[in-house]
Amino acid sequence: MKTPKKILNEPRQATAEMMEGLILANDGRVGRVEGTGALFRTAIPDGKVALLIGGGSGHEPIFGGFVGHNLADGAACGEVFAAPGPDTICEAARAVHRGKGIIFLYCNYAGDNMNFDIAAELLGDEGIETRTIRVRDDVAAAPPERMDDRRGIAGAVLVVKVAGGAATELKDIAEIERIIRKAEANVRSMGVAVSAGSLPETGKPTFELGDDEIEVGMGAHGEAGVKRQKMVSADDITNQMMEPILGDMALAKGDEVVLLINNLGASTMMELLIVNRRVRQILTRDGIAVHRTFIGPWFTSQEMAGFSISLMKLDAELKRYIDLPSSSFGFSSL
Amino acid sequence: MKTPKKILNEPRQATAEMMEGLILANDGRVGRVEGTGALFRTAIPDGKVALLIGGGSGHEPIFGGFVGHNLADGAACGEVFAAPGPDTICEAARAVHRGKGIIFLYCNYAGDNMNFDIAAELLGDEGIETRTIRVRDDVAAAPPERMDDRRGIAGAVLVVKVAGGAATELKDIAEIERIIRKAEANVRSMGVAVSAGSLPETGKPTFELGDDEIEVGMGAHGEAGVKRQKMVSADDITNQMMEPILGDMALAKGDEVVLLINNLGASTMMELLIVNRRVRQILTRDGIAVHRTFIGPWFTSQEMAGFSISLMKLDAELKRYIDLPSSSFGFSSL
Amino acid sequence: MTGDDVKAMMLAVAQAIIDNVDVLSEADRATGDGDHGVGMRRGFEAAQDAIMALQSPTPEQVMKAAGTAIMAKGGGASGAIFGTLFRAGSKVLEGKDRLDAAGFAQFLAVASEAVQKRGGVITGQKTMVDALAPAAVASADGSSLAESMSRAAQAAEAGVEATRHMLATTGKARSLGERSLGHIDPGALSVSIILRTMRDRA
Amino acid sequence: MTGDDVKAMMLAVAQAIIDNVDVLSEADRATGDGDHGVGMRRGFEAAQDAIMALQSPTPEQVMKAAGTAIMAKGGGASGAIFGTLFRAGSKVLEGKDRLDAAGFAQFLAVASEAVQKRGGVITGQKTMVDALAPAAVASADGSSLAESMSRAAQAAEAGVEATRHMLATTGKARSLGERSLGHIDPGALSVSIILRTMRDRA
Ligand SMILES: Nc1ncnc2c1ncn2[C@@H]1O[C@H](COP(=O)(O)OP(=O)(O)O)[C@@H](O)[C@H]1O
Ligand SMILES: Nc1ncnc2c1ncn2[C@@H]1O[C@H](COP(=O)(O)OP(=O)(O)O)[C@@H](O)[C@H]1O
Ligand SMILES: [Mg+2]
Ligand SMILES: [Mg+2]
Ligand SMILES: [Mg+2]
Ligand SMILES: [Mg+2]
Repeated sequence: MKTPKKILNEPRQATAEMMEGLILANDGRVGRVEGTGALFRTAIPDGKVALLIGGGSGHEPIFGGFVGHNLADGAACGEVFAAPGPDTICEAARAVHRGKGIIFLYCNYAGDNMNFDIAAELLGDEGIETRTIRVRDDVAAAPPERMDDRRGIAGAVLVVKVAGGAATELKDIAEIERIIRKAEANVRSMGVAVSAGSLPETGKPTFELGDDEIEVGMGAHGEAGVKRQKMVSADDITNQMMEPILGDMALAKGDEVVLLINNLGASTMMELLIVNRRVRQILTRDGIAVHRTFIGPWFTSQEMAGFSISLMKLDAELKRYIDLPSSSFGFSSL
Repeated sequence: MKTPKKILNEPRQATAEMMEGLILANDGRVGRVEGTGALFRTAIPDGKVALLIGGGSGHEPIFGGFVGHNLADGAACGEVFAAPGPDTICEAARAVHRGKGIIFLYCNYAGDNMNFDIAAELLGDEGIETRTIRVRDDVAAAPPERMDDRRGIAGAVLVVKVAGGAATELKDIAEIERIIRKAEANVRSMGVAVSAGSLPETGKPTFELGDDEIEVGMGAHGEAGVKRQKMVSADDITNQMMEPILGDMALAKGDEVVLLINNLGASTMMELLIVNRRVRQILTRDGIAVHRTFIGPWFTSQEMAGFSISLMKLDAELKRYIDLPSSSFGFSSL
Repeated sequence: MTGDDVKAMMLAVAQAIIDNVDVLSEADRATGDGDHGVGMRRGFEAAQDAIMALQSPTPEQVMKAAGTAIMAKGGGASGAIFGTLFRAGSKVLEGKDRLDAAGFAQFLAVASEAVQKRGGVITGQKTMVDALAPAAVASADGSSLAESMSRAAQAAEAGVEATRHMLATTGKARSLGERSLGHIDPGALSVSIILRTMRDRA
Repeated sequence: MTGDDVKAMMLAVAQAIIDNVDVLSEADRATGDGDHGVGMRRGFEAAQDAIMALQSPTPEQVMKAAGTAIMAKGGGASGAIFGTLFRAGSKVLEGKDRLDAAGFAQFLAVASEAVQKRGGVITGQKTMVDALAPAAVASADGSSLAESMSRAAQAAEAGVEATRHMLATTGKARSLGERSLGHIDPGALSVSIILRTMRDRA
């Protein structure tokens, strides 16, 4: 096992220093509750339904980098690969609340679920209304009958994009919730790992993979996938990922999707574009149109090499929010 | 030497397949001259002075991913780490020309210089006017007396940003050229490599670095830097990079800069944010204000781990073009 | 056990967790994301600080301070779970100035129930519950605090071993399926370390 | 040498470059970006195709087709440089139906001058010019084409060795400074392979 080389100061301070750097990188647009991982947009209008996202750190730029215009109002960020504690979530919630309730949007992991639930209980005691939506897009994690066992991975980027637009344009929390739930219900993803990422604090890769092996279905923290196998071609890998994704979606000829290919960290854009070529061949074969394509490192797993493919089935309403201009430190689109 | 694992089909087809994937990812906004690396924006207005960028592939998303609104009108892309040939450049030039001349903006490398010069001669014979601006931002490559020996690295992203805005808003090629030259003259960069990237076609890393070594000043193709040394802390590395950058710029208290930290490929955003923290401490010490910060993988060197820091000194004119909304597959800002 | 004894015991418990940071992370590397040790260390370092700050505390105050600190600083699944364990358990000690065998058994029983509720799990799912629940049951049979703790520690240790043969059906290990077999659950190991340290101080 | 002989010779030259793809890339890995072999292969594969398509060509046509193909498909510094070499050199062969000793020497002299102009370099900067320029000079002394080619090949080989002791002051090797010492220039090695193959076919 080769120790990964990382550009850090004191490893135990990595998350705290990263937060400092992130706030500075926002050049005034994002603040944080001093000493915590609770981030908030500095320009949230009064009377806005707030959108709070969050989760463990180590996946940068998500979650903190998605606080911005037509995106999240705040983020509760934990330590690397560890959900934020209820205190952090409550601080973030209080910082973004504008009297109209808060939507919690996060990925479906035991740690996040428990901590956000505890926070929701505490906030409820303070009279702050919260609604909870959990992203469960990873088709590799469980069969459709066990939706609640599915992890949230990079499809969350698309859900946050839709949610950010809806929570900006609409006033009614129930209506906003309905749209976000639709976005969540319409997105499917699957990942593959080519090499492992490592934790700054332990200096160790989160899993071991042979020099010629890949793991199809790997999760965003190195959770086991559906199959460990020998390295194959880009087209083969893509075929293997698209089949379960499409098999899990009710797509018909003529349907439109938004496509996101997420770099887990160390893969090259070149590789992902080659994957995109194959994805499009498959979608064209099935008569499915791509309305828009996003390719980049948004939901990373430290320096893991690999990627995930996400598709969200669109209708006119979702398309509208996907197309809204949005802007944050980590994700902008016009 | 461990063979890098890459997600490819036939390695010799990597660039061609990548181009296909890139065009598809643009969802209609960018086309290419069939079978070449000559890319063009599909919506270039008549009478516009055209901005053509280009260089070797392997640095994705630059250059092809920077064709877009308020950015480049076209890109001439070569094979991995190889300047495009004159044919490709001429094809791209013809595709973007709208009768008002073309500005060639590319990085200062022998290969690029020769191939773009040959193309300029051939286009001149056809009556197409070209102007050439070469980015020479890498302070590690040569002392200021030998500006023309300096390589172009990630500072090019900022120059392209300014150039794209100027070439969209202004009509006079000389005026556009003046602004781009100012942007180029005002930008300084320096890189550091933590581990090597590799060429898809050879499957080999472009250099070897010990398990505990880094190379300060490393170029974007693995060209030697100023110093090979033992791994040190993020703050130390940043200090070592900021000193030559600042030493090369005439910055005074109260000056404003735009800051870009470029991921060479496999570094984590977490590391770069920790670097950003230190960069800002240093700039604050010197009384220099950061107008805007960009951090991300825009000018990569395949899966090289490491990063570069770029600063561009701003005046009101440059600030205006840095702040213009821009949008392309690989770089968007609002 | 007086409140000060409980304080001393819990400081030792926290130290034991901190000392085992690598063992716990390594166990999590096999089935999860490799951070269980560092997460527990964060929580229990905060617990140490919180407990140290207490002057002549009651047993309830010690346990509650520990749980609150762990929940706030631990993060992840373990922060919520182990925070819940100590916070929920502390409630049964309310108004008591000593921790005795019955109190300890009740503490574990309530803690185990609260954790299962919070986590939405029962025994057999390869979690820390598989160490905690049998420990709670076993501790009820003790005729002294020392015996209760000893039985609890022994049951927890057996519980850790039992997780080796369980298929994970929750948490990050879930997706391993068959591949989770042969590995112990890191959270269960933490429970065992906690109870073993309590026993040694009883 | 007839046009067809030149055609056969240049096909062999191209093959020799293609066969040395790894040697050339490896040399570039030491001082540059490791792609010299693959770039030269791209250029010379295109040259093969272009030359093959020529029916009873003149020597000029062969050289020009090679240079044009290399410039179009090679890319990088070497595409422009080696493209220029053959394209510029071909001009002196205009109107000649045979390649002879004088023509070959002129070819190299003009090619060398054009390359230096295009690259903005002179000898001593650790480039392919350090093989090409001495080869051009040496070839002038040949009394037969075979002897010209043999002298050129020998001088180029010596030139390659000489680059080992030069500091790079242009191209990607420039920034190596002192560290470029001890390594040969990959482009010079290409020149030597080209001339050696010509000699073997003379
Ligand atoms: N739903 C749950 N209920 C009870 N315990 C759980 C649950 N999910 C996980 N755990 C416990 O938490 C441990 C993992 O803790 P840790 O590694 O800190 O959390 P994370 O999964 O967030 O990285 C597991 O070994 C298991 O014992
Ligand atoms: N300015 C120049 N003039 C002449 N030859 C040059 C020049 N720059 C580079 N070369 C030659 O090109 C070779 C490198 O070719 P190659 O690796 O294909 O190009 P690149 O530097 O674009 O990767 C060098 O070894 C050198 O001989
Ligand atoms: Mg974790
Ligand atoms: Mg090259
Ligand atoms: Mg864990
Ligand atoms: Mg090269």
